[in-house]
Amino acid sequence: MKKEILKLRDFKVYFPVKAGVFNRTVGHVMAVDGVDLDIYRGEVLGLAGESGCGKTTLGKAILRLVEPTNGKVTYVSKENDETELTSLEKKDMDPFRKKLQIVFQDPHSSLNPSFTIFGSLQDPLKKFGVNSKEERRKIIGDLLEAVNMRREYMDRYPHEFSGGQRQRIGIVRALCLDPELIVCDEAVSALDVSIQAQVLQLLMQLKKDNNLTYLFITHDLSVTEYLCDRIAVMYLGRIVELCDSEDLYKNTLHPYSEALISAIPVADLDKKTKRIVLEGDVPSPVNPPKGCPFHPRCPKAKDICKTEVPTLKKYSTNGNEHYASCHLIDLPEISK
Amino acid sequence: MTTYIAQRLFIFFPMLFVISFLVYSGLELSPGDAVSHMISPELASTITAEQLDAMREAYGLNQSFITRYWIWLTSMVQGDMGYSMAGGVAISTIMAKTVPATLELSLVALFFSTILGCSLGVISALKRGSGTDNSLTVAGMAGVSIPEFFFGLVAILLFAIELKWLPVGGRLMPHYETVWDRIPNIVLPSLVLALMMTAGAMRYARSSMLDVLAREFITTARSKGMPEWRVNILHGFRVALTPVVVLIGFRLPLLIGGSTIIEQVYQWPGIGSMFIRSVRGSDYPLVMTISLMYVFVVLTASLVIDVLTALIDPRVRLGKN
Amino acid sequence: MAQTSLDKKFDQIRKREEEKTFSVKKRSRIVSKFLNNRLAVVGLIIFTIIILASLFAPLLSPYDPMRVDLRSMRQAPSFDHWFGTDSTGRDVFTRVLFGGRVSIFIGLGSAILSAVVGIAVGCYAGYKGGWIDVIALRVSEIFMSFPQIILVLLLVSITGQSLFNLMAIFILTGWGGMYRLARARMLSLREEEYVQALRSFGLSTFTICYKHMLPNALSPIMVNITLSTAMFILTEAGLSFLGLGVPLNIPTWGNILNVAQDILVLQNYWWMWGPVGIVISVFVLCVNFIGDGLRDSTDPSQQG
Amino acid sequence: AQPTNSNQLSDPRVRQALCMAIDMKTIGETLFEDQIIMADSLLPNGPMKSPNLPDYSYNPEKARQLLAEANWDSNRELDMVFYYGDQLTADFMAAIQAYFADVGVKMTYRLLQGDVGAQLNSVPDDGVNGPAAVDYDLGYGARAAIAMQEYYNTFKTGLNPQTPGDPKMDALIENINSSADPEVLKPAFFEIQEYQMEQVNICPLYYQKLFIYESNKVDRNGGSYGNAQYNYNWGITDWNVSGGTLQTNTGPVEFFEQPWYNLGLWIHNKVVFDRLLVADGALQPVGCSACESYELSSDGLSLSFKLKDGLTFHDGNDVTVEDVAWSIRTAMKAPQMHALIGNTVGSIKGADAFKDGSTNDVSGIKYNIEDRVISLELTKIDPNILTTFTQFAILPKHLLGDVDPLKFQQSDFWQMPIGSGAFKITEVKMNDFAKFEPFDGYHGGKAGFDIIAYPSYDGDGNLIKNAAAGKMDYGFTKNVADVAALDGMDNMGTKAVDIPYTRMMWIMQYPKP
Amino acid sequence: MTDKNNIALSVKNLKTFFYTNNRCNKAVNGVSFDVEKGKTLCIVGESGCGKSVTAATIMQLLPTLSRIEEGEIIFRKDDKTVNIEKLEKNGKEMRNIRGSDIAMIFQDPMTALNPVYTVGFQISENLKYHTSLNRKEIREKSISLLNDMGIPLPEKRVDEYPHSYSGGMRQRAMIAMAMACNPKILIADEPTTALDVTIQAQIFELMEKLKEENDTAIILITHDMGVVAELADNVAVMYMGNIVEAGTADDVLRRPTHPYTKALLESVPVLGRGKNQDINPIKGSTPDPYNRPIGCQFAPRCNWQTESCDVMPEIIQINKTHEIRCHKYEQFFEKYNEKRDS
Ligand SMILES: Nc1ncnc2c1ncn2[C@@H]1O[C@H](COP(=O)(O)OP(=O)(O)OP(=O)(O)O)[C@@H](O)[C@H]1O
Ligand SMILES: Nc1ncnc2c1ncn2[C@@H]1O[C@H](COP(=O)(O)OP(=O)(O)OP(=O)(O)O)[C@@H](O)[C@H]1O
Ligand SMILES: [Mg+2]
Ligand SMILES: [Mg+2]
Repeated sequence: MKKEILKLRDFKVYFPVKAGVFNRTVGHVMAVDGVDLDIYRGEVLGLAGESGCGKTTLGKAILRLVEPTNGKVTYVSKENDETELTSLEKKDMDPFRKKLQIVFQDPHSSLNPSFTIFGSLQDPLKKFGVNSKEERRKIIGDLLEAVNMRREYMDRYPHEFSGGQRQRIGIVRALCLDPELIVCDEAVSALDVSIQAQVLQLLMQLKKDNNLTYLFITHDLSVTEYLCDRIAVMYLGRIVELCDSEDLYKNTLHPYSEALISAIPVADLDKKTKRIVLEGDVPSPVNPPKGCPFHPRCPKAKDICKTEVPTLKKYSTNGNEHYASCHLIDLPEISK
Repeated sequence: MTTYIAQRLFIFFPMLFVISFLVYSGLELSPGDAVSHMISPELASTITAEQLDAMREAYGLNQSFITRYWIWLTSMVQGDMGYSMAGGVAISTIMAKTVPATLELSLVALFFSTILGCSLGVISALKRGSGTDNSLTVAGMAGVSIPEFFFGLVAILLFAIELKWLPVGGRLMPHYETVWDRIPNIVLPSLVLALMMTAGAMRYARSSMLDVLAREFITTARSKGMPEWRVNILHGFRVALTPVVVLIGFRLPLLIGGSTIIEQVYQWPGIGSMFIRSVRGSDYPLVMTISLMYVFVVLTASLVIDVLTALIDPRVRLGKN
Repeated sequence: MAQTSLDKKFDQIRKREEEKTFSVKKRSRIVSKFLNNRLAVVGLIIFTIIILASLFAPLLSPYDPMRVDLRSMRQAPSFDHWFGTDSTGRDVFTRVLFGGRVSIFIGLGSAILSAVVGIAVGCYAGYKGGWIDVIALRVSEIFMSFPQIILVLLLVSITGQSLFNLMAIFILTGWGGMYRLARARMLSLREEEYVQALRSFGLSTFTICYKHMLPNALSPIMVNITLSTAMFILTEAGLSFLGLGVPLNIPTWGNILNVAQDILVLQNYWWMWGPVGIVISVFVLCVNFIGDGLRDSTDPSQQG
Repeated sequence: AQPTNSNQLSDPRVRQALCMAIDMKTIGETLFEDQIIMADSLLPNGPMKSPNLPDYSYNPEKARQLLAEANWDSNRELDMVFYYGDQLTADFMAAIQAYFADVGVKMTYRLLQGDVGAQLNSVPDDGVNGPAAVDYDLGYGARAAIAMQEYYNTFKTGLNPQTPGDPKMDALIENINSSADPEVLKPAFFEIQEYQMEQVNICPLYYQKLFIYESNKVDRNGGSYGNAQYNYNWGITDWNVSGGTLQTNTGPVEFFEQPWYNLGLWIHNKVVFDRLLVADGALQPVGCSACESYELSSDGLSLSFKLKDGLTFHDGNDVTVEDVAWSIRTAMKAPQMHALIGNTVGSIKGADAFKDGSTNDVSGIKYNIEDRVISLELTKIDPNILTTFTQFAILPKHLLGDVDPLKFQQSDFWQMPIGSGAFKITEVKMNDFAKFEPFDGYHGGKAGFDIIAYPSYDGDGNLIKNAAAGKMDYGFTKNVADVAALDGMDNMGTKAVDIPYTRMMWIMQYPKP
Repeated sequence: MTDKNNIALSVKNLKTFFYTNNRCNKAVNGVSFDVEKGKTLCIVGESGCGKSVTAATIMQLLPTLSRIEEGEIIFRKDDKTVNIEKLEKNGKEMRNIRGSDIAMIFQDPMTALNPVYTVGFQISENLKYHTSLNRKEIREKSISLLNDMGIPLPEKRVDEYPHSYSGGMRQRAMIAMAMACNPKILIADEPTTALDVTIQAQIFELMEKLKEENDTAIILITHDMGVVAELADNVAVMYMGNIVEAGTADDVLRRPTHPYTKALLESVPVLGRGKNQDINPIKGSTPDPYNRPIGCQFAPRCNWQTESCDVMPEIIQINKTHEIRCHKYEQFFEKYNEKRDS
């Protein structure tokens, strides 16, 4: 039985673009532009898309590291209590911060170079009531061991660690307050391929051990496919396709997803497919194209695509729910 | 670009206003007033209180602070800088005499220090780690470490008094007709000033050049088979120039301020020595005008720098900001 | 190809590497880089010597810096008076030592205090942004709209001369640069992911910015403190030249060097200005070397 | 003796002790290189000097003893101020500090900056009980005078910033101003000197000499040496200057100072303007300059001048008695005015009414343009009236007549003034130099050289720098450090002139504010 | 088939060491390979294994504190051979080769273009130095190059500055610059790592087109096995300064014979294999370059490590095209094939 942990409704994050003599806001970067998304407890939800499509912003805005412009984020607790996070005062967020955590991309900037690992990690614990130093050391030590590192490493400085180790420490930090949902923002993208696999396995292990839910942000669809239960594909701040990870590859509905999949080089000579080469670049999120945001690059675009904005509709493939927003899908829409 | 300039101008004037008010209030707090200062200490006891009061009235010093500030401000806005209190000379006259002197000195020094600084800096960067680099660094560092008045005085002792190659100071002499006549007078002060500035320009040019030389496009240029000079100058220095120009721009006000002491050492009749005199004499109108002029120059210089940077660097010129 | 000196060095290193005889020192990269910078080390040594000499001045010299002995004025250096005596017969060596105390105190003290002010404001404003930042930025702009010496002169004329006033003025004119530096560092650190992580725990602004971010902003500030120290010492000397520095009854390097204004002294009594001039210059030079060394060793983009 | 108020410095014993603590003799021989004269009172040495002055020469034992008697608080730190920025003064202060320390008196010193006048000379509202209007304890300064009375007049009740009013002093001051006859005044001066030195309300330190330096290009042809800060007959038109250019100091900085304030300080005061009378090197009036003749009535209350014929200003306009009369009238109102002139013009009949604006004319000034005669009537005796007219510059009414006397100095005229003296100004680069050329129309003959004046003055380092570089031929300085430097140069020589110029230490006797 | 005449460049036992911080880093430690005309050689390996240094060595673009220690770089041009390592670093001969015979493009097109010159200027520089075209012809050629690269409105774009180009366009401009003088060899150092996959696809399309049209040999440096599979004719797998396995794409991808290659292939998920694919991470991490293992560099992370691995294995030629550096390859090969067969 699938239960939501987080519900996003009409979620928008705009960044003002300032210009002119008085530094007035002349427009907005529509980084996230109307996202409806349910994240289910215990799943791994992949969020894929090209650079700049708003993945990171979405992830951060859920944690309110960036203030969302519009929309609601509702947290559903294990006991099914719903709390709307977006309307909370900053200080009332604290109990929920424990439940939502984030792992970042860059193993170099994700640790404070001036502090030992323990020094970096102890403050959050302190804040959330772990008052004795012994206890804090124990928690951190246990977690380090959980990510296959030595307990003693907590007294070392970040520069003594390799990229993969740092990333594990980043995971320890996310885990230290026993969260329910972790946003992994390109958590493995900066790692060498040989290390990447270690971290991926670690993440899966931890998920099992701790009943975690992941929002797994990446631009690498092969990783998403391997790791995730469901995948959401974003383009210019919107979700264009959302479905079970197997279905995305096997029953691709959106032309963008199709192109994306075909563009990914596969290390398997037997699986060589013809690339679909998209014309041009991703348009600017300040002035997204009218109609379907993807239409200028879409090889299949029709006239309707230039004028009408498609909405995310529900279809069914392989017996699973499959959402996509495209005018050109000839499957029957399933009403809610 | 234009909006950017407009934006800067939009801050510019309120800034001038606030600064003028602060300076005016500050001067108000300092002891005494212009009138009591006009009286030389040795004769002061011979002036009666009535005479002082009459003078205060004549200069409008008996009005309230705000009124005086307002009068000063309005006439300033109308382009009337008012009169120096000490001698009653129109401030515009004083400025007309002193500003060119300082500009002359500063610009010559700026010119030399920039040329020298940039070229030595570039050489130093290209020969990084070599003996040349090290000795240039040490020499440059020494240049900024000697108190400038001390340097100036020793230079006078050496070149003007012992060797008698150059005049001890001053800017003009009655028989000076051509520009050539004036060169001996400017040599020492501008050189001393320039040498002190060179070090800064040099270090900056060096590190900027090193920065640029480590950038990938330098490798690109090499990979195209360009000769070294072209790589270093056309690709390297051209890009390194942007921050150096910024530096020079920031130096200009520094230089104008920094020439104060050198002006004093070399009896150079510039704005710096005038400023010291007016500060010592609590000559409010003059202090106000000169300090605002300094502020104006600094603010304008940074504006000009931004424009210049934009001209040199197309990223800024065409980019939004 | 000809064997260049670089090649020889390479061969040496390679030999060491292959024989595994290189010394692996367990020192932080910054420290070892600094120690590799010969100028900076020499600077640090002389700097320390001068500071210690000033601190222990009473032990090093039997004279009182204020003790006037008119009958033995303007004596050339001798065994009794290493740097000779000045126009009132005071021992120049002693005065240089005692003057160092005040000058260094002013220079270093003002630099550190202005850094403290600049950091306190800059860290918060840089991290938090908002109106505090706008105000602080404008105020610092006001201070930075003046050429430094001009502002100092203006303020000296307003507040009058005293050691305390001078330091206050130096702090007032110096905090702006530090503030901007701290702010700029904070602006870039703010985007670092570890800061975001701390924010995601909802830690207080103070903890994040003063405890976690500040240590990472310190190295450019340290560099700036050394450079400001050098600048303040020179400014103090320049002000005494203009007669606007520390009151004359307190010996400072600037006040002592000021005798060089008198051409007679400049021409005939070199010991009255030469040693102190050299000591100021060398001290400032050393401070600059240290600053440069710190800059190079903390700059991650430079290697060598 | 007892302190008269809460300030211990009001105790005469303390003041005596301070005076005796300083070894001026040693200081004179060392710091001042024997170029000063020990002072025993305010008044310079001369016929007016009393023979019975108390001896305050160096005596540390006595000083300690007096301080002990007066219960001197050895924790008190005296604050000494001074306004000379030269190194010698700073050294002198350091020496005094050391001597004071020797007798157990702490003292610090500071150079006054900014508005010196206000910080030094503000007079308390209550001229008897204070408190003081300024915050120092001791002050180092000088009094120069051309008239002997000037030394004492400021000790009148309510006029002195340091000394509380004293009826006896007031009476003594009255006495020294009561006559123009030196013989009559002599006992009065003796008395006031002795009284003041008993009270030690100032501590005289030394008499300043003036030093005139000349380069070997200058031949003065026997011209006399005198106090170059005033005007006297120095016969400049007869000098020979090889090369034809005389370089000197005291040139203008931003403007030419009007000549009624620092009477002869600036070079232009001496050479550009003419006076009615002329003084000798000792500043005694010795005869006519611009006047053909003059007559002082025997009661000293009326004075008349007849101008020479054919005098012109440098611009060609005639010098008339109207210019003289206008100059005197303007001097009544102009604020920056030397006391000597102020006293004289203030004694003219109708001056008060003219000053307060109730009349437009001064009844005591009568003149006739055709006859070139002007006569002045005084309300009271001015002992120095003739001296005044040896110093009082005649200014051109046709150029300055419209200027508000209160803003006299503000006029554009002072950028390049015009007078009727021996030299006219031909080129001015403010702050660089001013050039003077001989004036054809001068009644005393035409000089054979130009003058170039640089803006340097005694006590600034530029004087010596310029001299060393051959940029100075003639000028004066009061700084003994300069003398040593100048004498050390091959091409320069100096001559010391005794001048009435007393350096002293003021002692604040009012209670602290 | 490797035919002597078809080889554009051969590198033999190349060693390039770095001498920074008073330490010696054997960044490239005995690398040999041949580049064939009109073929793509992919050099693949993890970060820091020496790919870029190899490329820089071929171009003689090494920084000051580094040196070619040993080995040969033989460039064949119209029957003549040039030993590049013998040429003076920035001498005339080397410069004549750079940009005209061997051209290079870099990973980050943002930083590889000089921001203060127009794209046209930067392309024309190349033509100016290596051809005898006059100004007008140079400009026409620049425009036509941009046009070939698929940049819209080349007449206008040629006068624009790099910052007004998007990332993909910049990389095209870089390629235009590199291709300006029809080089025999194009070295592409991770040309698409900084770009999005959709843009990467565009660039690959372009590179394949150019290769076919001009018969250019391409050395493509990458760390992505997927890219290898897409583009490579020949592959060299590098690890810590050595080539551990080399051969045709078929050899290496279908029959990986070195434990490292195999592990690398198994450690990344492959798109389309779904959730149930096996991925096996390689244990440990790449060693510190200053503290390298003594013998086989991969030994400490290798499941097949034995004592013999303390000696650096020699290159073993398995067949004409396929060679590896491993002591245990026979056992490994057997086991692997067993698994395959079963
Ligand atoms: N603080 C900000 N201010 C203004 N614009 C921003 C800000 N943060 C992000 N953006 C813009 O919002 C858009 C989405 O950015 P975001 O970082 O979410 O993309 P992303 O999908 O995570 O990309 P990447 O794969 O490169 O990490 C981009 O156009 C970016 O320029
Ligand atoms: N300029 C340099 N100075 C010092 N060492 C260097 C320099 N460039 C590379 N190295 C060293 O040489 C080794 C190989 O680096 P190289 O850049 O060739 O790796 P790479 O395979 O290109 O890695 P990446 O995939 O990260 O680009 C590394 O250990 C690196 O530290
Ligand atoms: Mg992102
Ligand atoms: Mg690389």
